[in-house]
Order: sequence, then C-alpha cells, then structure tokens
Amino acid sequence: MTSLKKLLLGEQGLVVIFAVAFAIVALTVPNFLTERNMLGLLQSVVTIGIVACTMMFCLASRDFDLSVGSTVAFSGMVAVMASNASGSILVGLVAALICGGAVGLVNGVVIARFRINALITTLATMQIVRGFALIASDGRAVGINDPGFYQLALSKFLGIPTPIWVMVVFFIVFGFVLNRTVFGKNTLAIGGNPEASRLAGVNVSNMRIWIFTLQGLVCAVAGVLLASRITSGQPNAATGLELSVISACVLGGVSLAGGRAAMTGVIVGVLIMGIAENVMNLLNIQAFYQYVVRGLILLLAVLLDNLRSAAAGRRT
Amino acid sequence: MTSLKKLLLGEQGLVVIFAVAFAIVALTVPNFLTERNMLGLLQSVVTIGIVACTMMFCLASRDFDLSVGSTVAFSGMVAVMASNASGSILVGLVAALICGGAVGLVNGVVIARFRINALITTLATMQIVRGFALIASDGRAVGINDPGFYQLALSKFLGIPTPIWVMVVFFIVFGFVLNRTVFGKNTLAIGGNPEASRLAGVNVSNMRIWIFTLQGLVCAVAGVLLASRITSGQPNAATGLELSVISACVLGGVSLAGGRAAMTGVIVGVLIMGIAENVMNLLNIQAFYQYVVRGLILLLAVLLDNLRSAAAGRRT
Amino acid sequence: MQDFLQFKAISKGYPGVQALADVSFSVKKGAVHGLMGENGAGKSTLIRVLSGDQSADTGEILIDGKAQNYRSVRDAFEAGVIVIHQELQLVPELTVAENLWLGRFPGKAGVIDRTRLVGVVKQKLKDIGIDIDPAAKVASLSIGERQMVEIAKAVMADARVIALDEPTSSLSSRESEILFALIDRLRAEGKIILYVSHRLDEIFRLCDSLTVLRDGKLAAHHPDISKVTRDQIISEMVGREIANIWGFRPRERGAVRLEVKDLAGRKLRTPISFSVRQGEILGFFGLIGAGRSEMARLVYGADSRSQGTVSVDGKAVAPDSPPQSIRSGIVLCPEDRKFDGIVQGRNIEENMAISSRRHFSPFGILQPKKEAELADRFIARLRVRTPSRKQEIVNLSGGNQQKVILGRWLSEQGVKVLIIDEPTRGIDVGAKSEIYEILYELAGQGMAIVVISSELPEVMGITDRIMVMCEGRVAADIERADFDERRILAAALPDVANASELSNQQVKSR
Amino acid sequence: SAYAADVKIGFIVKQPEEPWFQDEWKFADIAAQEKGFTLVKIGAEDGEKVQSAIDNLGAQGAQGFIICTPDVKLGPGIVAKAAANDLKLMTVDDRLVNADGSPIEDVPHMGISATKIGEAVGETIVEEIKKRGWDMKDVGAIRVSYDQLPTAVDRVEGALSVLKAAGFPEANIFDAPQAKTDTEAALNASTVVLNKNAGIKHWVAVGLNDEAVLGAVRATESVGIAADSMIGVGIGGADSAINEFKKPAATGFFGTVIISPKRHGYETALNMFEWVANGKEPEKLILTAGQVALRDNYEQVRKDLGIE
Ligand SMILES: Nc1ncnc2c1ncn2[C@@H]1O[C@H](COP(=O)(O)OP(=O)(O)OP(=O)(O)O)[C@@H](O)[C@H]1O
Ligand SMILES: Nc1ncnc2c1ncn2[C@@H]1O[C@H](COP(=O)(O)OP(=O)(O)OP(=O)(O)O)[C@@H](O)[C@H]1O
Ligand SMILES: [Mg+2]
Ligand SMILES: [Mg+2]
Repeated sequence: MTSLKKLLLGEQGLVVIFAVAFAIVALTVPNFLTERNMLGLLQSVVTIGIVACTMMFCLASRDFDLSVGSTVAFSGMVAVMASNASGSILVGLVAALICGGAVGLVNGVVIARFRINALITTLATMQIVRGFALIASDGRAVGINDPGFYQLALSKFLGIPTPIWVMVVFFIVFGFVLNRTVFGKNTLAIGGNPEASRLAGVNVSNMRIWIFTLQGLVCAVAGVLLASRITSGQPNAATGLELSVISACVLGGVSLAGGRAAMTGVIVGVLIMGIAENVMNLLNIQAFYQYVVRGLILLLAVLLDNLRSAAAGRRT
Repeated sequence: MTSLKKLLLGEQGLVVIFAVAFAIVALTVPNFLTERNMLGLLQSVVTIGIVACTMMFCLASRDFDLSVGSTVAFSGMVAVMASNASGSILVGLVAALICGGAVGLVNGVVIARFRINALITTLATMQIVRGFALIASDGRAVGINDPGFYQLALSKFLGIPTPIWVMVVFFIVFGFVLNRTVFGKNTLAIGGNPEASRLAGVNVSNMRIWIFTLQGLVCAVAGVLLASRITSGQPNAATGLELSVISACVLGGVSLAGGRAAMTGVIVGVLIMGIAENVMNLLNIQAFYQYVVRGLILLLAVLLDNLRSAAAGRRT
Repeated sequence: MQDFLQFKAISKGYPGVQALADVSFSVKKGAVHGLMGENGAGKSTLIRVLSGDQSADTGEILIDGKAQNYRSVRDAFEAGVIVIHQELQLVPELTVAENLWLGRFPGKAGVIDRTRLVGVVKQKLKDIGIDIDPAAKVASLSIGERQMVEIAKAVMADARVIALDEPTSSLSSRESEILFALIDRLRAEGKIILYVSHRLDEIFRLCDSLTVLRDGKLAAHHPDISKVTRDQIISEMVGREIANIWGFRPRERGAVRLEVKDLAGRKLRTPISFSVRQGEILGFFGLIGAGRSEMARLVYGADSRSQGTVSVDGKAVAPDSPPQSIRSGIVLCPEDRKFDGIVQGRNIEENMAISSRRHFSPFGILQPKKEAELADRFIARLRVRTPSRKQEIVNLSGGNQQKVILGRWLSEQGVKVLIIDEPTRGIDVGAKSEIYEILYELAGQGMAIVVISSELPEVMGITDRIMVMCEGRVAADIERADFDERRILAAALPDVANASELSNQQVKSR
Repeated sequence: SAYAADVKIGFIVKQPEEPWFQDEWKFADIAAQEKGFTLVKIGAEDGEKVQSAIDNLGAQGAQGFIICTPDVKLGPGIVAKAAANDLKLMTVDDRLVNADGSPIEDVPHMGISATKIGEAVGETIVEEIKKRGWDMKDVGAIRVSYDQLPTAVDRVEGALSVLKAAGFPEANIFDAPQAKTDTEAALNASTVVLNKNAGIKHWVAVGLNDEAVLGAVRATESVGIAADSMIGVGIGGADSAINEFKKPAATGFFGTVIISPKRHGYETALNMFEWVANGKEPEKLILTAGQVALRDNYEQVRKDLGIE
C-alpha cells in the first residue's frame, strides 16, 4: 500500500500516472494502440513538442513567451517564400532560421535590456510578427513550388517520419542541456531568484537573450516542418499555439513562478495534450463537448500532480 | 526642465503622457474629437473597461484570469435565454449573475483551496465555459424576444448611453474599494507578500475566492450589456477578451508580480487600447498593418512607463 | 510569580529533520526569556509553533494555565500572542502604517478609517522613539528601518506574549538601544517576552531567564540568568569551550590589492576612495543607512557607477558587471540573504556551485561528481546543519543559509578580494569563531578582505583597520593600534551632541 | 446493403463552432442514418489539425472523407495525406488548389463560389437602393472586412464589384476592419466609419457573414440612423439573421443570402457513401447557388432549400 503511494507520489509520479492512464486508454479505446494511430498521434504533437523544449527554458527562467505561434507561422512563410524565390530549399531553411532567431533576439533584448515585462513584450511581438506574416503573403497561403520540400515531412527513417525523429532529438538535446550543463542550471537559478543569481555571477540579461533567441530558432524549425507537412506557408497557422505549449509545460510540472522544470515532465505534458485530442476524435466526441472535456482533462492532470507535490511536502 | 521631467516621471506620469498623446491625436486626426466619435470610442471599450476593474484585483493579488472572455459570452447567452424563457428581463439578469458568479466561485475555490495554478485553472474553465455556451445554444446565436432588453444598451442619460455610465460607476466603485477599503488593501498585501499577509492573519484563500467570484459577477454584467448591444446572445462573443483586458491593466501599471495597482492607471490603459483601435480605423490603416501598429503601441506604452519607474528608482 | 507560559513536551519533525524533540520549559510573567542555540537548533521552529503558523506534532502550549490549541495565526493573535519572525514579513508596496495594521485594519463596514490608520501609528512610533514616516512605502526603507517597522508591530497589538526572533540581526547599536528600551518598558507592563539571539551581550543585558536548545532538544534551562556565565552558555550551546571568540591573529600586509578611487553611484553621492593590501582585513563600521552596503555593491559592480574606478592588483575592473568582478577576483557576500543571496527552489549543492562550477565544467557540461564533492567538503568545513546536500535551501535555518552563501565564495578560485557584508548576521557563536578562523586563513594566503559589520565588538575584534562611515561618506580611518570604542562611535554618529551621550550608554551596557 | 455497416466516412470542417458547419454535419448525419453507415465528425481549424485528423481517420479504418479545408492551399498536402492513408477524398464549400493557385480537378467538389455569393449580395443591395430611390452619390458603403481570411475578401469584393458596376462611387466605400469575426468587433469598427462620415445619411453594408453585417446595423442604430436609411445584406441565413427578421419592427438588416447546408451536408455524404460502398464515383464538380432571403419571404426560402 505505502509503496504504491510512494510510487504515485514520488518524483516520477506524473510519469506513473500517465503510464496508467495510457494503459487504460489503450485497452478501452478501439483503434488507439495501432501503429498507424501512434504515428499519427506523434506527428500531431510535433509542433507543440518542439516548441515546448525551449518554452520550458523560458518558463523556468521566470519568463513567458506568447509570440511562438506567430513566429512558427512567420518562419514557415519565410521558408516557403525564400525557397520558392531562390529555388533552393536550403536557402529557405536558412532564411527561416534567421527570421525566427531575429524575432527571438528582439524579444530577448527588449525584455532583458529594456526590462519590459515579458508577457507584454511577447504579446506585442505576437501581433507584430503575425502582421508581418500577413503582409508578406497578402493574407493568403503560399504554395510550395519544389516538391522536394514536402520530403522533409514525408520522408521516413526506420519507418518513422522525419518530424518525429526531429522532435525526439530535440527532447534529448534539451533534456541534456537542462540537467547537465551550466546553461541549464543557470536558467533554473535565474528562475529561482534572478537578483541572487546576478550577484552570484550569472550574466542574467545575456542568459535571457539567449533563451529567447533559442526559442525563436526552435520555432523556426517547427515552422519549417509545419510548412512542409501542410505543403504551404500559411499566415494563419499555429494560432493559439502559445497556450497549448504553455499548458503542456505546466502540465509537465514546469513552474510558472520559475525555477522548476524537467524534460520528462514536459514530454508527458505534450503527450497528454496529444492523446486527449486523439482519443476524443477516435471516440467521436461532439465538438462542443470537446471543449469541456479538454478543460476537465487539464484540470484533472494538474490536480493529480498537485496532490503529489502536496504529499511530498514541498514548500511553494 | 527638471520640473517637466518630474511631472513626466512622477506617480502620475502615465496620465500625463496619455494626456499629451491624446492632445496630439485630437489635433492631428480628423473627426477624432467629435462628440459622436468620443461616445463611440467609449462604448467600444465598455466590455474591456468593466472587466478590467476586477482583473486589476486579480492581478494585484498575483493571480491571473483567462476565463473572462468565455464567462462574458456564457453569461450573455444565459441572460438572453433565461429572459426569453421567463419573459422577464430581471430573471435573465439574475440568472446571468448567478452563472457568472458560479464560474468565478469555481475558479476561486479550485485555485485557492486545491492550490492549482491560476493560469491553468482559468485556461481550463475558459474552455469548459465556452463549451457550455456552445452546448446551451447549440452553437447558434440566440435572439432577444423582448425589445425592452435592447434598452439596456440604447437608453441614454444626460445624452450618454447607459453602458458608459455603468462603466464609469464601476471605475469609481472599484477605485474606492482598492484604495479605501480593507478588501483593497488586503488584495494588495496578498500580491505584495503572500507569506507576510498570511502571518499577519489575512485569510488569503478566502480573499482569493472572493476576488474570483467578484470577477465572475462583473463579467456577467459585461456579458449582459454586450448581449443587449448586439441584440442577441452569441456563444462566440468576446474571444480573446482576456488578453486585451490584461494588456490594458498592465499598460496601466498593474504589476503582474502582484502588489501594485491603481484605478487611474487602468482607466488610462483601457483608453489607450480603445483610442489605438479607433484612430487606426479613422486613419484607414490597412488590416494587416494594424497588427503591427497595435503591437508597437503596446511596446511603446510600456517602455515609456518603464523609463518612468526606472527613473523613480524603484527596486523590482 | 506563577509560570505564565508553558511549553509541554513539544516535538516537531520535518522530512529528514527532527527540528524539536520533547522540549518543555516555562516562563514567568513579566520576564524576558532568552532562547539560544546553534544554527538549526530549532529556535525559530519553536517560535513558529508558538505563533500558530506551524503546529507541533505532539505536545502543547499553555498560557495562563490554559491549554492552547489554535489552528491559525489569527487564533494565536486572539490568544494574545504576537511574533516577530526572523525573516522580515512586510509588504513592500504598502506603507508603514498599512503594514502595521495589516490583518486588522481600523474602520467601519470594511471602509478604512484613514485618520486612525496613520494617526495611531504616528503616535506609537513617536512613543517608542522610531523616526519613520508612517506614510512612507516600505519599499523605500532600508533593511534596518524595515526591521524597526517589524518591531513596531509588537507594540501595535496589545499582546500578552511577544516573541522576537533575532530582532537585532540587522540593527546597529543605536537602533538596538531603542529596541532594548522598548523591551524594558514591555517587561515593566508585565508582558512575557521570548527573545532569540546569538549575541550574548544582549542576552545578559536583557534577559531574566534563559533556555538553551541543542539539536532540537532542551540543553539547559536557567530560571535565573545571574547564576550562569558566558562560557557555560557557550559550552551548553556548542558542546565545547571557546576561549576567545575573536581569536585575532596578526599578519604580514603586502602590496595594495584593491584600489578604489572616487567611486560614486546613485545611492552613494559623495565619492569614496580607499585601498586594501594583501593580507589585510579592513572593517567598515557605521550606523544603518551609512552607505556601507551601497559602497560594497558599487565596488562589486552590482549597481552602476556614476564615476570612479576600481582596480585589483593594478588592473581596472569593468564597471557594473558581477561576472566581470568575479573574474577579476572580487566577490561579495550580500547582506540581504533572502533577496540577494539564496536561490530559492534550488538545493544546497546547486547554491554552492553556482559560480565556481565553471572551473570544472568543460564546454559548459556539468560534472555532478565534482559538484557533490565540493558541496560535501564545504558542508563539513562550515558545519552546515542539514540531512543532505540535496536539501532545498529554503528549508535550512537562517544561519545555515548564510553558511551556504559563504561556501559559494570559498569554493570560488582565484579570489583576491572578498567583501563580506554582515558576515555573521544570524550566525551562532561556534560558527562565528569558525568563520573568523577562515577569514584569517584566507587573509594569511594574501587575500584582501573587506568586512562590513554593524557589531562594533566584531569589527574591533577581527580587523586590522576600520573605516567609519557616516551619512554616505568616510568619517574616520583608524588603525588597529588606535582602536577606541568612543572614537569610533563618535565618528559614526552624524551630530556630536548625541554622540557623547550614546557612546556613554554603549559603554555602560557592556 | 449489409455492407453499409462497415462503411465509415469522415467529415472534417474548418470551424466546428459555426452554425453553418453544424448544419452540414446535421444533414450528413441524416444521410448516415438513412444508409446505415458511420459518420465521424472532426473539427480542424488549421493545417496541422487537418493532417492529424486525416491520420486519425486512417487509424479508425475509415474509407473516405469529406473536407471543408481551413485553407485551399493545403490542397497538395491533403491529397497526399489522403493517399497515404488510402482514403477517398471529396471537398465541400472550398475547393483545393495547387501551389500555383489552380484548382485540383481530380478531387470531387461541391460548393459555391465565394465571389458568386458576394455578387448576389451586391445585386440585392443595388436593387433596393433603386427601389428606395436613393442617389448613389449620397450613399455610403461599409465594407466590414476581415482580410486575413481569403474567402472573406472574395465575398466582400464580389459584392462591391456589383455595386461599382452599377455606378456606386468608389470614394463612398469605407473599410471597417474587424479585429475578430464577431458582432462586437464589427460593431466597433463600423461605428468609427459612421462617425467619421457623419454627413452621409444613407448607408449600405456588406461583410463576410451575417454577424459582420449585423455589427454594422447595430452601429447605425447606436448613432441614430433610422432603419429605413440602412441596407445591410448578410451571408449565411442562420439564426443570427432569422432573429433579425423575427424582430417586431424591421431593422437595417435588409436581407441575407442563404446558402443551403442541406445539399452540402446530405448530398456529399451520400455521394461519398455511394463511392465507397458501390464504387460509384461522384461528379467532379457540383456548384450550388445561394438564395436571397428577405424579411417577408425568408420562411419560404428556407423551406425551398430544405432547411427548417
Ligand atoms: N520547512 C522545513 N522543511 C524542512 N526542514 C526544515 C524546515 N524548516 C526548518 N527546518 C529544519 O529544522 C531545523 C531547525 O530550524 P530552525 O529554523 O528552527 O533553526 P534556528 O534555531 O532558528 O536556527 P538559526 O539560528 O540559524 O535561525 C533545521 O535543521 C532546519 O533545516
Ligand atoms: N531600497 C532603497 N531605496 C532607496 N534608498 C535606499 C534603499 N535602500 C537603502 N537606501 C538608502 O541608501 C543609503 C544606504 O543604505 P543602507 O542602509 O543599506 O546602508 P548601510 O550602511 O549598508 O547600512 P546597513 O547595512 O546597516 O543597513 C541610505 O541613505 C538609505 O536610505
Ligand atoms: Mg532561526
Ligand atoms: Mg548594509
């Protein structure tokens, strides 16, 4: 009894709860545990998953980024337009990375140097960047000329589509960065107490600029993959992505008050979001009820996690 | 010189900056300073303005409410449906207040008692409540049967439409509550230092429940007025309201870190938002460029305010 | 007189720590009762249990013979207990008056009576001799002033039992005197005062009786303090004899290490110049608000300089950048532990290694083994009281947090200049002498050390030279040979008339 | 046939909350009940959701699906995804296009051209202006715009092109960009236009849908323009519009172009079923028409279209 409780409420409690929930879903929902559905499920969370990697850093350092959705759309547009114009997919890729990185850099500089609230800054860039995407394309989707571009999303390795591999690589890399590098530790320290970290020799404003720039670059990667998957650059793509990504992170135990984050948690958070959508569609739940169910799942997941930390006696 | 600087960077700096900006706009933008346009402008900010009153409390106590848009839509729907069903506008009003208050109460209880992160809780209720609004109406707009209901929005007093009066009354009442009552001071104390407030015997969790319940009630009022203005209850109304309201508050100097808020600031924030939209339309700025301009104004306003507080030497 | 306040077999455990084990003692009415013990002995925990903030696992508290089983801070307040906690518990955005009334604002139907709000506070502050504007925002006060506001809380409420947890740790002698006078008055009014401190002087000056805690257990109870000696208390606390706390060791002084020229910033307008030699320990003394902390932050680059230069071994240090200062060999232990020192949410190991890990992390990749080694080494050397190096720092007692911050800088390599602001604030006697030993050792290796302290005996006991600051400028620069209490205090006081009177008081009290 | 029970057909729409799509689903459900096949309804608001919706259908073992895509440029991706999952594909409302903008003709489609609907709006307005005897020079037109949505641009431009062709001066057309597609946003944007041009006494309004035009109508009411000085013609014909017609007094909301979700929902579902179950491929292109409904004839029009 107590050992079960310990397992559920321990550090890896969320993972255990998730595993149990997964098993129940797999047994009760028809067509869920098929290879096709699993691959479809994973592909559906690629954008959220990739962006969540850096959002985790952003939140862990007590910041906030609402501009990710716009940046994904914008850099996807840029990738398509640049590769259409130049005839080279590589040029498109590089252009997207430059634009995404630039958005992140601007966010970072404004937030860290001019000390403007991150929520407001990224709310502003969210609109500005969305405006750019719309202006660049005159509000219409831009089709991809070179079919090679589609291969980014369609190609497979060991039977698994490339975007999933990219996501997995990001999970591994950023998990390592968070736990095993000075960068990761400094991020967590800034989130814990920015002023103390600064006095302890952490270059807080540089760190923040880096985190936002990374976020921009990662959004660009997500944007390129998305454009390739939907075979066009769409100025309206990825609206509302920011809230999904932040939800996934918080579900995964990342503290909005900064200083607490774990990659496994974020992965679980991302998967919970994806599975919820997937299962609701498999079960043919009506659109209006999906809203309610989505909200309830969110609540339930955090509630369970909270019980866990309360039992662990953590002081908040 | 220095006295000018003092004026600009003092406590009332935002108000002064706003006054200057207003004067410039009034002189340069044709048709801006007409009675009709002013009334139109004020009417366009009624929803944001009313909801901002309680959002100010919410932010000041270090909380966060994303569910306001859904609550406004839902309670508007309820008001229309209840008054259609009962034939009495009063019944509709009461029903809306009950529903709005209930949403707020649930938010408050979940956040304060179960200690779930406010962002996630209200993100969840935002979806659940929107789902209710859609389910209740089967996703359709519900027309108002009794033309008397329109009078809520159309009637005038001293030449000024009722909704504007309602907003003004809310501004005065909540300004008073914030500065002159135990409730207001306790709110600021909770936001400024929750631990100290708790140790001083402030019932922090009751306060939070009250603040969210009030927020729900106020959303209901906004929802009823909105339904009356658009002569129907629309389940899709007021999407994205939460971000506008929060922006207005932060523009007005309400600190997201809690503990700092002022009614004048919030009023100015609400007006800045309204004027920006109004002027862009008067100047016929293209839709896509409006995104960019909106973002830039937001940035500029916070930047100015930041310079001010930096000059005031405040420690953050 | 009867035993008015009784603790009966109080026990309280945290995960991995038994903070209090079966503690029983009682206090008489109209007595000031001292509570002493090493860092982490359980003093604050006992106070927290008394305040209703935490509930004991077993045992009970009796006031006036009645068992108390309150559930919240409010209940405790109703029962006549008020507690001034070790960490400041103020709301920075509210005014002084509002902070003092917090939790029980005056007024009708929820509307605050503003004349009473300010009026009563003004009167009370005047009564007890604290010169702070009730309408000022707490955020604009210095730490010392904030501490005085905290203390004023005790007088605001008409409590029967008042507990003060290290109230003087951020006060200088002048404010301390105000506090002592206040305590004498409260004692005369028949209140019970529970007084926690690490300063033996104060304990002897104030207390009628004393309890010593050790490892959460009752180590000794002295109903009459005049029957014990200092040395006895020290050995009860730390379990060994400490002959001379200061243990000053003279050293060779070498070439100039730290050179500060015409340094000024926004909060320190008068330019300041001084230099520290290799192996020298320079003390800065002054009253609260004298600007010592501001000076230290400017040297370290924590605040931006408006003018002046800082150089180490003749090489200039870049302005306003702590990382640059660290690389040039200057480090600072800040005075405000909670806001500038510890990183909340992180454990001891991470708090220690935050800066020094760059020396053993190739390409920014961590070496967990080395970090663990480092943490264990300094936990042992500084005697940090903790179940493991993985303990979250916020769960440590105040003094132990201070030790972890010290460990952070002791583990840093190539430190040439160590600036310590209030090095022993909240640290027990045993640990104090250990810290002094470490300072002597470091100085012996050629480090230049700047010690800022508000405790005159400490500055006089351990430094080679003292610079006295007063109202943002240097008022005196005195070599060890010329140390003289009156002279130092006189220099620290802004106006001369007060000076002689207060220094008389000081001498009497010792 | 006995085979019908095994047939599973998906119906993906871009805005599941919109009454229009709710109605399409409702009529498709009727077809499913009649024929006894399973209908899976999925909402997909953007390209990414479309992709996962198709995967999801594939995983469930559906044989085909009907889609109203959030963006026509998603065409090649949808076609590829459908092929990868071995699903038959039909489109409704909006026709898929290639990267170069040309329609993908292989995919069977049923729909109405956005421009055509817009033109119907324009014609109704022009007719009514003439009937009321207004001089076009004295009339202002509110263009409630939501330019980030291509369909919206096509509809509005379609309407305005008819107005202009009838001699409506271009200078009298005023843009009222709505920040969101709800009535409040349209109301706020239109109010500004009205206040800016306080001198103009007669107004007409066009917009993306009924809600947008309703916003313009509410704006005229709030600044005191009489109902008979306003001609607003919406698109859609769902409850928002019907509520207007049901009001005791006529408002400035003159009419709406009803498009029938019945054919779009019922017929497409039926065609897909025939295709899957009996191998009967549907026609490549079926175009339906919108029908103008006014205050006095809307009930009849709805009956004709098989709604009600
Ligand atoms: N919330 C907590 N969780 C875990 N351990 C705790 C917690 N609070 C205190 N402790 C532990 O309980 C013990 C007693 O702490 P306490 O704060 O009472 O010491 P103290 O005597 O006041 O020390 P100091 O002189 O340093 O202030 C310490 O070992 C401390 O680490
Ligand atoms: N947060 C603040 N805002 C504005 N001024 C401040 C602030 N903190 C301190 N000051 C001012 O800076 C000067 C020096 O402050 P401080 O009290 O830290 O000096 P100190 O000599 O280090 O004293 P101590 O360390 O004993 O508190 C004083 O004039 C004080 O009023
Ligand atoms: Mg303590
Ligand atoms: Mg100091």
